[in-house]
Amino acid sequence: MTREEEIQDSLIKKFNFLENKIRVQRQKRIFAEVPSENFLEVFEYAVEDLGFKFICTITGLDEGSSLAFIYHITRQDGITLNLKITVPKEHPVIKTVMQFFPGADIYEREVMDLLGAKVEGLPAGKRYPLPDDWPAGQYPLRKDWKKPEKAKGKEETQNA
Amino acid sequence: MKRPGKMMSQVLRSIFKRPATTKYPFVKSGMPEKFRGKLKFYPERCIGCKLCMKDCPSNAINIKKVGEKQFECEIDLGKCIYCAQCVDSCMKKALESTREFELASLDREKLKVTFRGDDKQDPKK
Amino acid sequence: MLAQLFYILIFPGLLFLSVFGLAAEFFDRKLYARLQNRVGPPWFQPLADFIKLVGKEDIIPDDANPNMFKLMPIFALTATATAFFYIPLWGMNAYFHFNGDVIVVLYLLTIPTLTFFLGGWYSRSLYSQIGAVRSLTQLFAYEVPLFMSILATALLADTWSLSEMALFYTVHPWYWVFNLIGLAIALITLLGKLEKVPFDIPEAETEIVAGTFTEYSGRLFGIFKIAIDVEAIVGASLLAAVFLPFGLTLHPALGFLLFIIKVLSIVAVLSVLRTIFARLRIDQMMIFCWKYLAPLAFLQLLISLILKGVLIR
Amino acid sequence: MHKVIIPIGPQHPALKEPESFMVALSGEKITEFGVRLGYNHRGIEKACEERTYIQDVYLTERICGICSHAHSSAFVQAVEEIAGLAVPKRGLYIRTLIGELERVHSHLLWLGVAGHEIGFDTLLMYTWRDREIVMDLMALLTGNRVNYGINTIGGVRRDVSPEQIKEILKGVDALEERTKYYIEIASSETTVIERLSGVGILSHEDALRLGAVGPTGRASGIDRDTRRDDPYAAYGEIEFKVVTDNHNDVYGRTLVRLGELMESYKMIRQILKKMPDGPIAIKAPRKIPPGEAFSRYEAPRGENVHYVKANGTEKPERVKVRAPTLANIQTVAKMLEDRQLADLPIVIAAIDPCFSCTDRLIAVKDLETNKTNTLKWQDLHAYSIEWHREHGVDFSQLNKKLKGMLK
Repeated sequence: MTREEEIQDSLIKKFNFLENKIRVQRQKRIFAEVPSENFLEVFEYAVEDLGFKFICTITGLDEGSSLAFIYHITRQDGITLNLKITVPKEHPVIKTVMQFFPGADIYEREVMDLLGAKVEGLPAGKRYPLPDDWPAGQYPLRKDWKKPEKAKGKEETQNA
Repeated sequence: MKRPGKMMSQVLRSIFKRPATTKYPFVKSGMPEKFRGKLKFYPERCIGCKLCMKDCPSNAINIKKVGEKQFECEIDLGKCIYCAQCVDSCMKKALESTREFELASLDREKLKVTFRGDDKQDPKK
Repeated sequence: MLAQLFYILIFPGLLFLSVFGLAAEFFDRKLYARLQNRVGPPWFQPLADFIKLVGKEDIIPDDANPNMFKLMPIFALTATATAFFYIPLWGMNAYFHFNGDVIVVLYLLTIPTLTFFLGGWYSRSLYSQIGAVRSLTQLFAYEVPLFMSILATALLADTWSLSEMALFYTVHPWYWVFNLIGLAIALITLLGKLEKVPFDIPEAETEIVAGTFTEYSGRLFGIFKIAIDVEAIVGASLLAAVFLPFGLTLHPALGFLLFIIKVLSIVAVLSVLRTIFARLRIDQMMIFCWKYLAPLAFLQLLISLILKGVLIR
Repeated sequence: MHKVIIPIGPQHPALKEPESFMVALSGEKITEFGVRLGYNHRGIEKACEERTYIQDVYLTERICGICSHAHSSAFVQAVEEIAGLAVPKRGLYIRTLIGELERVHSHLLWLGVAGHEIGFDTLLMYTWRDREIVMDLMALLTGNRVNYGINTIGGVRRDVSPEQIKEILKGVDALEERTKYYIEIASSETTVIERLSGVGILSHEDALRLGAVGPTGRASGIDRDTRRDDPYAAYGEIEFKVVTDNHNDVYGRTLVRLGELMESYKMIRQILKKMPDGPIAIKAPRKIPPGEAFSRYEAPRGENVHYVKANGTEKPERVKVRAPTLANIQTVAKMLEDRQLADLPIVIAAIDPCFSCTDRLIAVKDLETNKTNTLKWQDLHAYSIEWHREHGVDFSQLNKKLKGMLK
C-alpha cells in the first residue's frame, strides 16, 4: 500500500463521511472534499496526526451558486493534501485556520478581498491585496463580477 | 576567519583589466542568432489563417485581407511582448523573429508597423 | 585689496577650488568605476551634473525653515573655502597664517558637518532628520581620532601654525615618517568626514534615501555638492600639508604639480578604501572609532611625545 | 528621541518594487513594523481566466521577471497533468536546465542586491558583471535574457545544440570559479560579516510556524525542498543535495544561496551529460479536458505553487498562484524585532522579495481617470525647455549638435 493510500484509509477510518470523497490523483497528490461543518476537525486531524505541517495556500473558487475553498497542505515527504470545502454564495462563512498556521492569515485575507469570503475568527488587520478605497461588495474573482464602467477611461488615456 | 579589505587584490587588479561595461549607444552589442526581437512578416507566404492573431497573448498582431490571397500584417510593437508564439503558430513560416531590439520610440503611433505586399514596412501615417 | 579679492575669488579661492574639486570628483568617480571594472563617467560629468542642478528649480518644502534651508549650503561652501587659505599648498607659507591656524582649519572643516545637520534638521523631513542626527552622532566618533592625529604632528613640530609646521618638516626632512600611523587614522576619519563608504551612514541610500539631502534640489543641492567636493580637496590638502610635508622647497611650478599629485593620491586612497568595504551601522562605526582608532591616535601622540623628548633637544 | 514613524515605500531606494512598510523608530531602534502589500496588482489571475492556455503560458511567465521560468513551468506542469500529456524526456531535461540556470542568475542577482543594501556597491558591480555570463547563456538558449519563453504546453520550444552545450559548460566553469570567490568574500570580509551575522534572526520554530519557504526557511534549518520532496521535470533523475544552514540569520541565508549556486553548477553538468535524445515537445490540444491540478515548483526564492482548474474549454476556469514571497513576507516582522533601522533593508532583501510575484491579482483601475490630466512626453519636454529658457538656460543649439554627433 502506498503512503497516499495509507493517508486515504486513515482519513476514511477516522471520518466515515469522507468515503468516496477522497481521490488520489497521482503520486503525492490527494484531493478530498470535506463538508464545511466538519472541516475544522478533519483539518486538525490532518495537521496534528497526519503531519501536514505546512500550508501552501488557500485557493478560492467561484462555482456558480456556491464558493469553494481549497486548503493545500503538505508534509515533509512532499505529499500534498487538498481539502476542499463548499459554502453557499449568499452566506460564505469559513473558519480561520490561524490557530494551526499563523502564517495563513494573508491567504485568508486574500480570499476575503477577492471572493468575499467571511472568515470567522480572523483578527482585524490591514486588507490584502486590494487598495483601501476599493468599493465594498466588489469581489473581482467572482465570475459575475463586471469591471466598473468608468474604468474604460484608463485605456483611452493609455493609448492617447 | 575575518579579515577587512578582502577584496583589495581583485579590486586593484581591475584597474588593468578591460572594463566589463561598454559605452552603449556608441558601442553596440550584438544579440545571439536566435534572439526574439522585432518580427518580420512575409506577405507572400501568408494564407490568412489568423492563428497568430488567436495565439498572441497581447493582441499585438493583426492580419488584414487586402485582396485575393493578399494579406497585410499590422504589428503594434508597443503591445508585442516578443514571445514569438506567432512564429511557432504560423504553419507557413510567414513570420520570423529578427535580432533587432532597439525599438524604443517617443510616439505610440510610430510603434505600429504595417507590413505590406511590396515587402516594404512603413509606419502608419 | 585687489590682490586679496583675486586670492579669494579666483586663485586659490573659489574658482580654482571648484574646478579642482570637480576634477577631483571626476578622478574619484572614474577610479571608483575602474576599480569596479566599469567604464566610468566622461571627464565633464561632474560639471554637467552641476550645470544640470543649477538649471533646475529649487523646491523648498512647506514645513522647512526657508532661511536656514537656503543658508546652509552657502555656509558649507564658505567654511571649506576659507579653510583652504590657511593651508600651505606649495612652498612653506599659506596665504594667511598665524600661530594657531591648525585649530582654525580643523574648526572650519567641522562646519560642513554642522551645516549638514542643520540643513537636514530644518528640512523637517523624517529621512533628513534621521540623516542629520546620524551625521552629528558620527561627528563625535571620527573627530577625536582625527584631531589627535593632527595634534601629534603639531606636537612634534612644536607649533600651532601649519606654515611653521611646513618649515619644521623642511628643516627635519624625514620626520614625517614617524607620523604614518596618524596618516592612516586621518585617511580613515576623512572618509567619515566626507561621508563616504564605509561611513556614509548619514546618507545611506537604502535606509534613509539621501539623508540630509533628501529635500534638497536644484541650485541649493548644487552648492552642497560643490561644498562636498571642495571639502574633499581641503581635507586632502590638509592631510598632504600635515603628513606629507616634503618637496616644499621646489620651484613653484614643480611644487604645484607635486601638490596636485599629493592631493590626488590621497583622493585615490580614499576611492580604494570606499571600494572594498560595506557600510557599517552607526553603532559599529562608534565602536570602531572609539575602540580602535582613538587608542591608535593615542599611540601616535605617545610616539610624538617620546620623539620630541629623545630626538629634538 | 521620541518615537517617529517613517515610511519605507511605496517608493523607496531600498525597494526595487513598490510595497509599503511602516516602521516605528525609537532613535535608531525599530519598535513596530507594519506591511501593506498589494501595490503591484495587475489582475493576472483574473486575466488568465480570459485567455487561452497558450496565451496564459506567456502571461504567467510575466508574473515575475526574475523567476519567470518558475511560474510558467508551474503553470504548464499543472495543465499537462490535467490534459494527461506525457512530455518527452528531452523536453523535461531542457526545462530543468533552464530552471537551474535561472536559479544561478537569480541568486547572483540577489547577492548583488544584498551587497547594495549593505552599502557594498563593489560586490553589486562584480556579481552583476558575472551574472551577465548566465544572462548571455539564456539569450543564446532561449532567445531572450529575461522572459525566456521556453515553455509551452507539452514540452519546450527550443532544442539545445551541441555547440550550445559547449558554451554552457564554459560559462558554468567561469561562474563556479567566481562563486568560490564570493563564498570566500562572504565568509571572511569583516564588514560584510559584521553587517550580516546576527541580523534578522528567525529561529527554527518561528520559521516553521510562519511557514517560511526556500532559502529563508532552509537557513533556519528547515530541510524542505520541492525538487527533492516532490520531484518534477527531471529532478527525480538528478543527484543533488539540499543546502541547509543553522545560522538562522541573514548570514546563513547568504551561505545557503551561495551553496545552492554550487549545487546548481553540478546539476547543470549532470543534466547536460544525462540529457537523452529525442523530441522536445508533443502537440497539446487547444481544449483541455475538465479537471484540476496542483503544481509545485521550487523557484529560486522558495516554493511556488499553481492551482489550475480546467472546464473543458480553451480557457482555464481558475488559475491560482502563490508566489514564495507571500509565504516569506510574514517572517520579516519577526526578523526585525529589536533591530536597527540600518538592518531593515538587508533583512527585507534577505527573503529575496519579489512583490510583483506576490501581488498579481487585480487590475487596479483608477475610477477617477477621467479627471486626470495626462501629460504626454512631448508636452513635458517642451515644458522643461520653456522653463529653462525663462530662467536663462538654453541648450537647444547644443542639443542639435549632440544629435548630429549621435547620427
